[in-house]
Amino acid sequence: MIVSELLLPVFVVLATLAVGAYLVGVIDGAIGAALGAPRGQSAWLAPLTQGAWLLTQQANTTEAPDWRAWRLAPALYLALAATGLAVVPWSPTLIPTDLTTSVVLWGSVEALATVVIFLHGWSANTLLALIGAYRYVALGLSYILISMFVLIGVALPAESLQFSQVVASQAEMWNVIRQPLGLPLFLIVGLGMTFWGPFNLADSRDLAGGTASAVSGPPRLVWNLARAAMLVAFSGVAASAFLGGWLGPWLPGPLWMVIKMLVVLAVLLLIGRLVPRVQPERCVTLMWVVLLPLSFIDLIWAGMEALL
Amino acid sequence: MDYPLTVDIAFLLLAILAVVSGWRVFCTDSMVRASFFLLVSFIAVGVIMILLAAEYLGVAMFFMMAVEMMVMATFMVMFMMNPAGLNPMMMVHQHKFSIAAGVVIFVLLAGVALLAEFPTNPLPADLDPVTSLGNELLGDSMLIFESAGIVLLTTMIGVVVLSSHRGRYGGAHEGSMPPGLVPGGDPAGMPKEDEEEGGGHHHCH
Amino acid sequence: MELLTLLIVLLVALGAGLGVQWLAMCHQTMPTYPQRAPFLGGGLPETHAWNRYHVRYYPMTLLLIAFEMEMMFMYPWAVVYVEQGMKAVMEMGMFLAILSVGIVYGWREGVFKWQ
Amino acid sequence: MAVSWLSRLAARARVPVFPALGMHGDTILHRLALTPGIELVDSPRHASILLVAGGVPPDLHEALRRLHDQLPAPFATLWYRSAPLSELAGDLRVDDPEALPEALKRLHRELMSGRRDSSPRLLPDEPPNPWEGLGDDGHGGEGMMGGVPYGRPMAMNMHDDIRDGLTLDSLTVTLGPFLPVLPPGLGAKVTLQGDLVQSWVTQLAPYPIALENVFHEALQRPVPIAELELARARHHLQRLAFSLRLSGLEHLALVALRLSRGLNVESRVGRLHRWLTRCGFFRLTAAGRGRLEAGQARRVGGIAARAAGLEEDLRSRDAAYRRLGFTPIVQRGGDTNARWRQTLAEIDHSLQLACRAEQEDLYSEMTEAVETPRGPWDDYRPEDASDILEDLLPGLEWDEALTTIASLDLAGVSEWPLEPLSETSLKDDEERQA
Repeated sequence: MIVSELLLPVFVVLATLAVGAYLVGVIDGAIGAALGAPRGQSAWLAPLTQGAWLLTQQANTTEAPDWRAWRLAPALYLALAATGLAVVPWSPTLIPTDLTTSVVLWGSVEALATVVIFLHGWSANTLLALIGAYRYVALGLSYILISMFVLIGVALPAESLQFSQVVASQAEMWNVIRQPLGLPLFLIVGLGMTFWGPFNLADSRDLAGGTASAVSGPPRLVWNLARAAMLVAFSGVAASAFLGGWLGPWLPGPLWMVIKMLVVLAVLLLIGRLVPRVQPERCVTLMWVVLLPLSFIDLIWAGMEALL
Repeated sequence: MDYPLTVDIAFLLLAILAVVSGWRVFCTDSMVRASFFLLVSFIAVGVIMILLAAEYLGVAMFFMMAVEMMVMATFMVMFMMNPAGLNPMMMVHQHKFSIAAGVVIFVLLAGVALLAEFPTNPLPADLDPVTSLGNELLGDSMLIFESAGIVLLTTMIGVVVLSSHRGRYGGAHEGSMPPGLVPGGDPAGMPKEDEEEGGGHHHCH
Repeated sequence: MELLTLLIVLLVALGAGLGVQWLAMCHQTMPTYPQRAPFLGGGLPETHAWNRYHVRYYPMTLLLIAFEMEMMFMYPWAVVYVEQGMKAVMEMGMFLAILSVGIVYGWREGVFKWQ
Repeated sequence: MAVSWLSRLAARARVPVFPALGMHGDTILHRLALTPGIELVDSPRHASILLVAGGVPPDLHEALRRLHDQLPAPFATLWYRSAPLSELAGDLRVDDPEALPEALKRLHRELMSGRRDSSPRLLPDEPPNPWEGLGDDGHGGEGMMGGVPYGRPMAMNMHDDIRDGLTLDSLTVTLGPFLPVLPPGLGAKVTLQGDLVQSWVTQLAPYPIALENVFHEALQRPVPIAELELARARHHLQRLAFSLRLSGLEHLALVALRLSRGLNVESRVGRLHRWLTRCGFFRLTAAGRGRLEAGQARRVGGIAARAAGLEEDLRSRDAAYRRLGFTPIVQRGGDTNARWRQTLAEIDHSLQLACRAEQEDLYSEMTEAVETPRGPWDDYRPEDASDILEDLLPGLEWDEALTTIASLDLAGVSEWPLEPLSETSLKDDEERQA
């Protein structure tokens, strides 16, 4: 009883987080190599060697950082990723945290991520990290509304705020077909909350690494790990909300989830490499003026569809 | 009422966390830390709400407060001197008055908690708080709900009017002049006399 | 039980994140002052970076708070939407229309541009 | 045991290299970017090797020492065609571009296995201002904003804001000369309010750029137009690659670099241009900012001038070019966007000219002046124009400011031609590594 209800879910979540974060590194490396990055060692080994190097490197500090916040921020970001992944259902029976409001809980993970990323840049007390932190706030406060609209859209046909119900409601047709605007918009949210690719405003190259520009060694390792873990958590949520979660023929439910998560991850990482970084001011305008109205349309579409 | 002992323990720990982080808000020097201590306090209260079976309100509390405290932090940093508290400072004023007020309010609230007779009104087992909240919004409270919409619209417009420096056609210091109907022409939609007196000025920049 | 699972997952992740940082750093000496100076490509700052930071998008944040407040009503609404049918459509349509006016007005006044 | 296992794994990692560029050091970066097993990083905190490429003028040695000390241990310094600082005289120096990647990897392996000690710190371990035990609370601060808490004063309100009139604190910093997102050698004193550049004073002009020898020869005697045009296209492609990397399009930057390395008259940039348009580079990243006035554009010359609508190109005075039907391409607008469109159009144009010139075996005929990729070289070499940044950048957000700088070719032209790298083809390089 305690094994099936407590230990198994905890193990599933943590193992997915660890393996998933590693796979993010592998897939990203493979995509990079396919797009023409110089081929060095195998993509399977690269994340491990990079991690090992970071573990042996000295952890840098700045002149007067906010110590506690600086060290807490990467760990908190990792904890948020774990929380996010915990609400993802793996099968009708294996659901780590089946709260009746798990959709809203995921929303609050998104909101708290903004706080944590801001804190990471703020507490270093250096110029480039500070700019990165404030840029991220602009982005984080812009994507949150889009995410709310899109997720409310998937809650409509499910008549529930529970991810397990959302998945169950897709038995006839997946939301990705039923609400065609939903998944693209949600993927943009995902790139935003992990500040990946086009929305890498926080840790961008023009800021010499932004919020991570002053960290090195183990804190940087945890930060990179947490970012990858957040991508994994996000792909889990996206797979449950739009791709029918555990539903699928022949294979067992959890396996379907793994396949769908990998697909979402690959798409996210591909977009991350193909699209240039958006200028912060353009990004905010884009979010509010183009994507927010689109998410309105998505909600109206979902509403019409649910009533018919 | 039967619930496991762990709930009691959790409640106590969370209550202590809420109070302690609430207290830390006033003795930290950094505006950012103060904002996020307040956030921690609210999160602790949110978890207590979840324990009280108000699941939606609890989770909504995390959500709302995360955004709100983030915005508050950016504004506090903008407008307070020494925002990171590099030099220690005292953020509390009117000590005697505030201590007295705090004690009085605590006594009053504690009195209510201890002395009031709470009705024993057990919830039906199949009650779904979120659904009943939704039905309430579409039932008796609809008028309140819609007026809240109007109030929020007023808030938004107020916010834009008060804080936006930039007008429809550029910064306020440039007079936010509309562009001409032909390139380089006089501002469109202006009364005649304005055009004469402002025209030359407009061409300067 | 669900909350307990969540709590354990959260604590383990947090602990692992802190532990990795702490383990590696507990026997490390403090970096020198020149190493700790902010990286500016060989340049130097005159002051601490913490300042009254001029956030350029502040009207947007205020607009967001107003909007988000209202969005929280939408979650319970979504749950009863199918049950209530057209009534829910009308109510929320009206509510959203009112608030869209706010966004359109803000956009017209250039709120989403850097101030 | 566990530690040795960890360091053996770490030794196999891609070597994170932070480049500090001296004179003409950027050419080696184009090569390193395409070398497997080497990673060029943006911040010295992310590096295990500091690569000083090219001679660093003595007045920048102090900045180089500061940069050197900012790498976290364990790290090493490698000097490529550059004399080590006197304190580091024993450091490894490599002059052969062929041997550089292997030297970098060996250095990293030695560091990880502990066979080489971390480079010593050069500057004394002292805070910028003494603070310990001083001030009201022993941390150097006085009162609300005064003193030097933890060694530095606090940012104070010095400047009125240029946009919305809210006067909050401004930050003044000196940037460069080794900031990898700026042109090599450029140093500036910058005041920021929020992320907005409030004022920009160029303190160190970027290093003069070395052009390929063919441009120098063109002033002495007629040279094949095909060669001239290919060299021009190469220069622009390398600039484009820098900007693409800055905007997060690593793979397209590599495409541009590969194109520039194997450039011949058959090469075309149409595909690169299409990719750039499709991925939204022109709309999302290089959106119209940093607009040059006609006077500024004329001063910068070259692409910047033609992107601003000035039809100035010395090539149209050359009879041989006229025979090829050359007319300068111009854009309107003169902003970042127009400059990149102009660059791509000119690369394409150069390649077409080169193709036709090779068929007809045409030589340039005018030797008193030549249009270099940097601008017209008639009586004078194109001069450094980095002081126009002082008028151009204030009011721009950080990202906009940097994309603007990247789109401008501001450095003067060096009197020495580019030293040709011994050109083994790129294919060999990559095959050998694999």
